[in-house]
Amino acid sequence: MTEFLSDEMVLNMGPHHPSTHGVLRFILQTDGEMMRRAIPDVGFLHRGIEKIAELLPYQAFMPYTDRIDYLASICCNFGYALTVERLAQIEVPEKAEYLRVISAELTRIGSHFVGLGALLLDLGAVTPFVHALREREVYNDLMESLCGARLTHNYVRIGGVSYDEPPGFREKTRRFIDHIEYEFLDEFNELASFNTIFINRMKNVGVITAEDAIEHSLVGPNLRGSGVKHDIRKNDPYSIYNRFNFDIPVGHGKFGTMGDCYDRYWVRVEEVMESCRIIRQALELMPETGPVRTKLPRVFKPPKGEIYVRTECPRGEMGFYLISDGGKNPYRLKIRTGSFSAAAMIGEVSQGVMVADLVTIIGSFDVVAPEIDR
Amino acid sequence: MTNAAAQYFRNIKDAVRTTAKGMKITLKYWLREPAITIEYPDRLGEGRTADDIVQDRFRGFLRLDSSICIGCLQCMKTCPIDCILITTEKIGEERHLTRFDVDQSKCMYCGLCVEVCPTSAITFSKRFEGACYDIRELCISHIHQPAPVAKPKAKEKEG
Amino acid sequence: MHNLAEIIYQFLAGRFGQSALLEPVFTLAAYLIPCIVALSLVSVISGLLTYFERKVSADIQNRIGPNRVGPYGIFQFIADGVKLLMKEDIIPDAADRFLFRIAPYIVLSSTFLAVIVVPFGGPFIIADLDIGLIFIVVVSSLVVVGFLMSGWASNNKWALLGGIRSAAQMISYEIPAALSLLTVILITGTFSMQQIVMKQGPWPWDWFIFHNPFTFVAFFLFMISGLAEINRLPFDFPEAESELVSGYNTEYSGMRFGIFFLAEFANIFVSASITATVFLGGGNIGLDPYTSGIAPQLFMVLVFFAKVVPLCFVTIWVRWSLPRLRLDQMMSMCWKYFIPLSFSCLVLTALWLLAFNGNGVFWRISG
Amino acid sequence: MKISDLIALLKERLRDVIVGIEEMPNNDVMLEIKRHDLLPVLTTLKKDKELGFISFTNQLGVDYGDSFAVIYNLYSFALGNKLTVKVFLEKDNPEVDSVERLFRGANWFERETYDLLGIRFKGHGNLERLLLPSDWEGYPLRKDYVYPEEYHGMALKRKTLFEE
Repeated sequence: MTEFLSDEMVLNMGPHHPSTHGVLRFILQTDGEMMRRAIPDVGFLHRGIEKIAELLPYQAFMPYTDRIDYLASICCNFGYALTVERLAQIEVPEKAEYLRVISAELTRIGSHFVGLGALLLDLGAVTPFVHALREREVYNDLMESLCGARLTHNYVRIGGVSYDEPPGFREKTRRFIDHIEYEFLDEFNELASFNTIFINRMKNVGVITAEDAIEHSLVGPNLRGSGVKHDIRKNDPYSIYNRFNFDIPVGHGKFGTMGDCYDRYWVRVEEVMESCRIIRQALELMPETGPVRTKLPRVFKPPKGEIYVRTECPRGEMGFYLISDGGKNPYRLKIRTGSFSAAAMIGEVSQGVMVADLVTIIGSFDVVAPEIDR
Repeated sequence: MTNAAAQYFRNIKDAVRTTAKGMKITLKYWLREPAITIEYPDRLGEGRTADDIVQDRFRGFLRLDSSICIGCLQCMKTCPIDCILITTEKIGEERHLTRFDVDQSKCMYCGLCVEVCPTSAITFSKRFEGACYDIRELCISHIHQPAPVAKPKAKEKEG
Repeated sequence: MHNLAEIIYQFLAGRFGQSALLEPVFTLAAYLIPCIVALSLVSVISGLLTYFERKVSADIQNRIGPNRVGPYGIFQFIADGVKLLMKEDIIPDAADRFLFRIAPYIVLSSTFLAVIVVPFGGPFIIADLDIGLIFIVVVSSLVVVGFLMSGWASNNKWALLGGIRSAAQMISYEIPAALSLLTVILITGTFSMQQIVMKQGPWPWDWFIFHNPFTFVAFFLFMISGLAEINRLPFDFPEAESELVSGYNTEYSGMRFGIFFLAEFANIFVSASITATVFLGGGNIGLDPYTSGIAPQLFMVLVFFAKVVPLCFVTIWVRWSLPRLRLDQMMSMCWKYFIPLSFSCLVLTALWLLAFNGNGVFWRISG
Repeated sequence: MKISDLIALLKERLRDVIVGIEEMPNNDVMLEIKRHDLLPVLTTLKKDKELGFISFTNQLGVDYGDSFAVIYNLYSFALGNKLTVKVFLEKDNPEVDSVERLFRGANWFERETYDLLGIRFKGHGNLERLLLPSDWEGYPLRKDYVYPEEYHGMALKRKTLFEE
């Protein structure tokens, strides 16, 4: 009887809802516009990538890492290649390292553009989204000229990268990041980030304290948005990131409380600028010529052992726990992704907010459904 | 009290100012910026085809040069999703390729087969328009009648 | 009172002669003809507005927009209409079929009722009611009934939320909209739309927007609350596609959805024409709308549309520039900012009229 | 902190419970403990002022054939060190204490491990399948898992086009 008397309404948000960023489902318990709870229901995009890894040789798994986070496929390639290389102690040529860093940082820019744009789209601002995607199109062309694919790049190989830079790549990349840093972001901020309506929608919504963020295993921009200065590229440098000079942007309550949606958003905007800085330095330092790939035996068998390698992906730290039994397939590969803990966190922070705020919170975490489900 | 009143009017001012700024930008785009859309597929411009709008390294449909294929089956073995099927038969003295099918509906264009090919017999074309009415049309046979395999040169065999 | 119906009636009576038998036929024709003409005109205008909106948004976003049907894609809206007509009309099983069916017509008819008192310039007004402005305010709030109906009848929680949101929003924004219109009524002393047009002049300093500083503010207040009244971004809560899927029209398909769509764009036109009439002098070119010849009368129509089209553009432009507010922010914006401001505009205009003997800022120029 | 120092520190703090401790590649330490020690050890690791492994970065289950294992990856902001904690479980009764109360972020990780490997976590508030449908049979990441042919009448494998 109480069931009927309560004011609660159960709303089914997703899996095909416009603002759930892929196939993500939330079961909302609402009281009119106010929400009591949002229970995330994930798994619609579960493809069993970890099982596939056990069935495939080490090199053949590389294309599948593209599909972990399709918006930032190079970062996933990079993490996996790094894991295998560290386990098998493979040296990577100097030039390949630079190409990896440049492409990974370009991917970070491209991925953040989708994240920022999609958040704005969820808040009803269509034009900034299209403008962000317009710039992502330039990035897509750059990556296409580098490796031949626009979305699932599959560029990084164990022991190097698949292609050397095409002619004119440096010039085009430099022009792209100059445009992003000096022109596009200013305009984007004026159009969207500093708009009063946008700020009011974002500030003091979905506040996560630093302790909570650590407690819930948040990573990447979501963790930094809460004011924790932690970036794998700085704190546990991999590849050649220690050669570059860059800052870790953290949230500091730019307009509201520290750790609100606006901080998470703003951290991403600043990360785009930092990525531009890294790319600019890498383009300066990158050797003109040189090998880009170490030859591996056709049947590649890393030594027996276990290793956990973390890399900084656009959605936070991506960890690969690899167990090798000395065979030609991985024995077990666990992929820890940023969106996974972020999706769990959405349910926690969305208690007692409005339905419209849930959309903001989902967008501000920048979750990508395949990365949650893998 | 005065603080609150000042805040009240500052809110109005801020809202008007930032809205005006944003609208100025959109107005600028409306009046000035040209469209960047490529009118695929029928208005690509003079003499341009779909192949011209993709970059040189574009990973499109797989293409086989059967005259230099040595039938080593490396591409078939390395393919993560088994979308290549090759059979060879010994007809007379020589090995012949009797079948070289690529299931383009399954292919994920990862490029592992192209990288592994010792003679660059299998390469990417720039073709990407694969829409068809029957999925079986996407299973492309590259060999229609048995063709003798090329002799591997000694040097390439090592690599 | 002069209006189109009377002119037609007199024309018919003159042509066919007076008789008791024909009189009801004439009356019917006199009222039906302008209605049909105006309504089809408004339908075409709102169709063109959809084209306009798509083209403007495309330009803002570096796209091309509709470009395949007709020159520059101008007939895209006709193709869309035909497509919607041919679509299957799906009514959900659990829906309240009767309410579900009539809801779009209620929305559309309340929009078109408002067109009756819109002066298109010159004598072209279907009925110049004495209570014209009040009539518009009253009729436009009927839309809420349609939205609530469609939200409820769909038997879909998202649609219901959209319907409730629209009720909350439109009833709230009715107040600032009506109050800012009242500032002009203080000056004119009449509700008749034609009278309001005639009391202004052809030049900008004759318009009520520049009558005094408070009508200037009231103009913007009306513009913005008009946006809320017609559910346009940043106030498109009843639809809010990223929150409520598609709000009240989630379950609608085919031409029923098309009718909602048509009503939305007709609303833009109506809102713009009210603004143009009340604040920007409508089709006034300094001549009497009834006695001058047909050429000046048509020029009046041209002037009227020259004012309406930019206002429609502003509505569209705002939509493609701004994000959406949140429901509670929209409410607090209404009750904390719009209603106090419009009230003070009303009172201050009254004081202004008292202090300056009913004259505006530019009374010396405008005479 | 250097790896050797960390090993010494851990040996001092957790003298009685360590089954094995060794260096792992990539600057990591592998700490092996017994099943019933898991919760106290992780509590010490987290609460100890000097260690401060407050960040729960990863958790996974492994099927080693003759036994299961649960592996926890922790990170200490204070030390800047990673730590891998490993617990072996028996094949026939894979059950271990839940650390969900200790690290709130472990909630979904444990659900996922339960989902894919069938390792049960004692004391977990909501131990249900996370990724797979709730009526899915078997635990896919186990080595003896047999891939089903169909699910509710839907074929799970597409016939290859080569068979034509």
